[in-house]
Amino acid sequence: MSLAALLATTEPTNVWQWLNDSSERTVTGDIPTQAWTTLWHSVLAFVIAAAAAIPLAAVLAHFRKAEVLSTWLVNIGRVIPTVTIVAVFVIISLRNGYGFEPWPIVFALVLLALPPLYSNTYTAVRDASPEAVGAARAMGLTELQILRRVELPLATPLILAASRVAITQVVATEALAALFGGTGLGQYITFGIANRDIYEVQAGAVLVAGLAMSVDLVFWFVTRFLVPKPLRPAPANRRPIHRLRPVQPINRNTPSLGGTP
Amino acid sequence: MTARRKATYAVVLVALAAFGIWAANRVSGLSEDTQATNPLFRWEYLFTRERTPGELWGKTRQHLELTVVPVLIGIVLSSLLSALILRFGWLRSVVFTFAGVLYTIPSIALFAVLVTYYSNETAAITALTSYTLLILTRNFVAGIDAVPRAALDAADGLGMSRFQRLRKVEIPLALPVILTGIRIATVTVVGLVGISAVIQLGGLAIYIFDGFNRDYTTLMVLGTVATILLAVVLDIVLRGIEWLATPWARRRVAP
Amino acid sequence: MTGTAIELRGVTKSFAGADHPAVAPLDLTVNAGEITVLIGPSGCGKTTTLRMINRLVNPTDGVITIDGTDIRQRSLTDLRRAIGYVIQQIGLFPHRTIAQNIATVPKLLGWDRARTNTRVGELAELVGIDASMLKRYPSELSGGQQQRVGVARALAADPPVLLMDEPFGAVDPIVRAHLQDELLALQARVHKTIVLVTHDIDEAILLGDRVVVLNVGGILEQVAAPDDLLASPANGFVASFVGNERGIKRLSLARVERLALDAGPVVDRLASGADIKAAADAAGVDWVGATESGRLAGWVPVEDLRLDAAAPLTGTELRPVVAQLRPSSSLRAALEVILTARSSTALVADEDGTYLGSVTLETIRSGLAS
Amino acid sequence: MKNRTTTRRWRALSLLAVVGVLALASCSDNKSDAGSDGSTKTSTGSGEFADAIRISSADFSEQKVLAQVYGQYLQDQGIAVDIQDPVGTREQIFKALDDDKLDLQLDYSGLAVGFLGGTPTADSQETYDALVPLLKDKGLEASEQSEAQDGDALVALTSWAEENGVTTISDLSGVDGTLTLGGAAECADRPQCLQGYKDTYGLDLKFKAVDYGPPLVAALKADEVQVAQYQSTAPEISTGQIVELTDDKGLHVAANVVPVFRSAVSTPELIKALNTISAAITTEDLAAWNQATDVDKEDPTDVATKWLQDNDLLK
Repeated sequence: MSLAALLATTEPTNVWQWLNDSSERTVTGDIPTQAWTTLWHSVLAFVIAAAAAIPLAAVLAHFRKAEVLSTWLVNIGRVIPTVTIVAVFVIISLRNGYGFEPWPIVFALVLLALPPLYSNTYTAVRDASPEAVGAARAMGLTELQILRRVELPLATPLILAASRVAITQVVATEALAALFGGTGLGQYITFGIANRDIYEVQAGAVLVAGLAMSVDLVFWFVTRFLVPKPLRPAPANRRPIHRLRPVQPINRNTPSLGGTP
Repeated sequence: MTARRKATYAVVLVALAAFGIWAANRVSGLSEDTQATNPLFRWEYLFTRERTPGELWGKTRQHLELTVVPVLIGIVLSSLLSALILRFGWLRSVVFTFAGVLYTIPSIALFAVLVTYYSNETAAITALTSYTLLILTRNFVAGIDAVPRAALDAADGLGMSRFQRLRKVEIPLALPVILTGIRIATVTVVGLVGISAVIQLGGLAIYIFDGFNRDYTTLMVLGTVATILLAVVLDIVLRGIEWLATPWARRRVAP
Repeated sequence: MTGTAIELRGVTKSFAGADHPAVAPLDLTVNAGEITVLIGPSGCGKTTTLRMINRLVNPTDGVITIDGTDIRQRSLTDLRRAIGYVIQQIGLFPHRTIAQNIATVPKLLGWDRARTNTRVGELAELVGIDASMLKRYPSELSGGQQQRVGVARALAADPPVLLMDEPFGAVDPIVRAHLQDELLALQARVHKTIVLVTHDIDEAILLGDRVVVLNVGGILEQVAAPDDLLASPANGFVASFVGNERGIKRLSLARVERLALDAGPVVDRLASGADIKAAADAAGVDWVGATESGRLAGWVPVEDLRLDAAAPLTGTELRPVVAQLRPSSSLRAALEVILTARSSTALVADEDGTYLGSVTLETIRSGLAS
Repeated sequence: MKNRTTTRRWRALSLLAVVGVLALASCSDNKSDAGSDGSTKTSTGSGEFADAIRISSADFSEQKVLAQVYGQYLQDQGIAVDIQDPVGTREQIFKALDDDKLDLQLDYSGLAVGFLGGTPTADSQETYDALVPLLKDKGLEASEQSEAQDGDALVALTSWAEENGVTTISDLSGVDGTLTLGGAAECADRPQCLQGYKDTYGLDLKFKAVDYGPPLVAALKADEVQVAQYQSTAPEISTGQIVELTDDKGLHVAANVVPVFRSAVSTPELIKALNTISAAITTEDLAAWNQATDVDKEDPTDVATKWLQDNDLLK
């Protein structure tokens, strides 16, 4: 047996070998392609969710409308398992001839990102400094101007923080698409499971987690340099301290954690 | 005002209903023979099929078990972790960074990797427990952190020992945040249990995967509704426990 | 008299990383049954000093004794349970009812339920908390009520020593004045050894039997009774700290009883015209007060009297005395009366109305000078 | 202090509630029936459970029916069985047999031979003869195979096949554009699937993983895939929605239903019972079962019972 043949038949013995051996991916597709698929699904879903949730929540919060809705939205978001949504959407999509991708997974991810984005924006705008809002109103700003020039800028740090957690979550969850005929990085995981290739599964996990963390980092970077300093989310060590660094509890106002990774 | 509000609700309800009917029609498929043999939901599956109640209960129990056991283990581990964090400050960022990374690992992968080392149940419980750690530890620590400085000072000044202070002041005062953490962890795990179907567990989500596999929407609807109901019921039960356990937090007559 | 003396001998506290000690070697004696007030600017270590007494802060050096016993010889919890502790933020436990809050130390000490309940009832009455409030939670009470509960909780196990760290700092001025009066009234009944920290000189002067003025770094500047402090500040720091109105402050502190009273233009109702004239002239006023069997009955202008009658005041209608003071009246009140009275003289009578003498600006001036 | 007692009582109650939920959860034993579509586990009473023969199947309808048919019959013959939830893929099934978590499964001869590293052919007997020694190496045995076959089939939509004039697999090379093959994820690594079409037919197919069963047909209809690796007994073939492309170069191998079990549980009674069923099943039966489960949405359990009754196999 030639050396080349021997090499070709050598199965990887750890996840790094798997990642280095592109012949492992002749069927599942190369990593950049799959990463790109996962990425654009996630970003598209996030953009749709943000475009729908943030303006709506901001306007409703300004006028103090639908307060109960915003509380319930988070609860509902937490209760509905994303895996279910993907499955149901794929069936709907197939029956209507739209195929496995991308709409089912994108819409499922939109549903995942909507509640935390909506409720965090709502809370942030509602709790924006009442003194500043009062002063703005006294100076004769219209309601829309108050929203745009006072409340939204004040709410920006919290909205950005929520967005960052949401998009990270969305990327990590996109892997579910592969369970129902989708592509993307999750494919390595499902193929690995089907063929009992533990390294392929591990590689899939590493890649998805890596992409999620990269997106998290990029988002942090963008906020770091595009957002004026006072509006950035306060770094942990500059928050009011009590004993060391206080930890934010996870509650109904917590960004994301609304769905299932 | 109330009339306007009623009108708003009515419009919203009508819109939702219209959307529901439209969606149901789309889901039911376009061809008539599919409509006949495979409607969105076959009520007889739920009401006349003899095996359904037993199966449903069996799956619910599995789902409940896969939810409650990880949360319980998570509570124990998180208590220890929180104690360590509160004792050794430097652990704080280490633990939370690690837990945050853990949270980005897709659950399908975690299940699949763990099942090569452990049995299905152990793998599922391990994976699900790890997802509860971030939520639980974060809330445990945050709860204790948020105890008013003055209450601690008073407790010390009145001569409570360190342990008495923890037991009589810190934990009771952190209880609302701690219980909220447990509730959120529980509800989150209910959703995650479904993904353990990739290792032949999955509780109620088996219905969803099975239904997908057989193009049988009845099973999918049943699985979805049952999962959501389970989550809602657990949520309500835990809210009830929160309410009962913190009588002081709900009585707030303005002085 | 219950109470216990506290001694601080060479007590020092240095915090890690700080250039200067928070409390320089400090010698201080806190008398039993008195209210000793620690006062000074921010960073003077007054709170640190207070917290060293119940070992919430451990001294770097030096010895603190309570009733002659070194506090380090007692277990931390025993020591603290024997010392009442009241803080500015009150620190009530929000998850326990008012009754449970008050019962904290008795429970820690293992009292039985009956004894605890009785004690809670007593304390509620003592600090003026209505029994119906005992079942409520702290968040349902006003700030003033909460602080009363804080005091009750500190007194629960009847500790001989009470430490109070700016106890009235968080309540509004009206409530504060109330609580200060109540504390004085309470102290008159319980006679605890109280160490109280404040940054409010008026509060210090009002409440303190003795005032301890500390400078930044825990340097002891002066220990004195409030009046002495105002009368003769030890140095420029104390003088500036007590402020340039210290004469005025003394006025509110000192009482009429400490003045050497003049006889005043007051005569018995049966006095002769000559006596009346003499009394009015001696006091330099155009009126005269009258007493009946020693009690002040009223006054009348001299010109209204027929001085040639045998007893001009009998049968004359007397006017009620407005410019009247009691021995317990502050000099400030005396001054007010003098300034608004018809002439520069106020009359002093005790609770029974027995005439004691008169006060003029000169009386006050010489009284403060002494 | 009535209030304090009340608080204490509430606290005790809430504690009780927590304990109750926990107890409920921990009491639920793992062995409870959890099959979603009638794959109810059948144990023969307590005590004997450990000795029961554990039967499982791959995760699609025909396999579930097969497990039920054999299982119910064995039970009727007085042999203790425990019909478990589907295990997943063949890879997972053999792992479970290896790990002593499973005793009996119903496989397809050629596919099993291929999986175990042998060379299956289109001839049933040859393939069966190849299977037996391969199984022996793993401590497994096979009883007699059935004449019923459910081999792999490469299928396409009937309309698509007509449009493109495709009737055989070789015809696919004449179709313009890149074709995508749909199949279960494990198809990618199997010699009779993606690799086979490449090596034997020289087809350069893209591959898309789709759940086995009706989703494959849905994928064909959605034109996500143009051809799919499906089963020759698929109900959609009988209804004419899809058409099986002729395997003109003989890639697909004999795929007779064959019971595979661990030698440790082998007894003459067991083999006799298995043989009885194997002899009774026909290829038409398999297609009928698939029609019943996947199209008419009947429970595999019911389909199995009905078939056994119709064939007078139950006492």
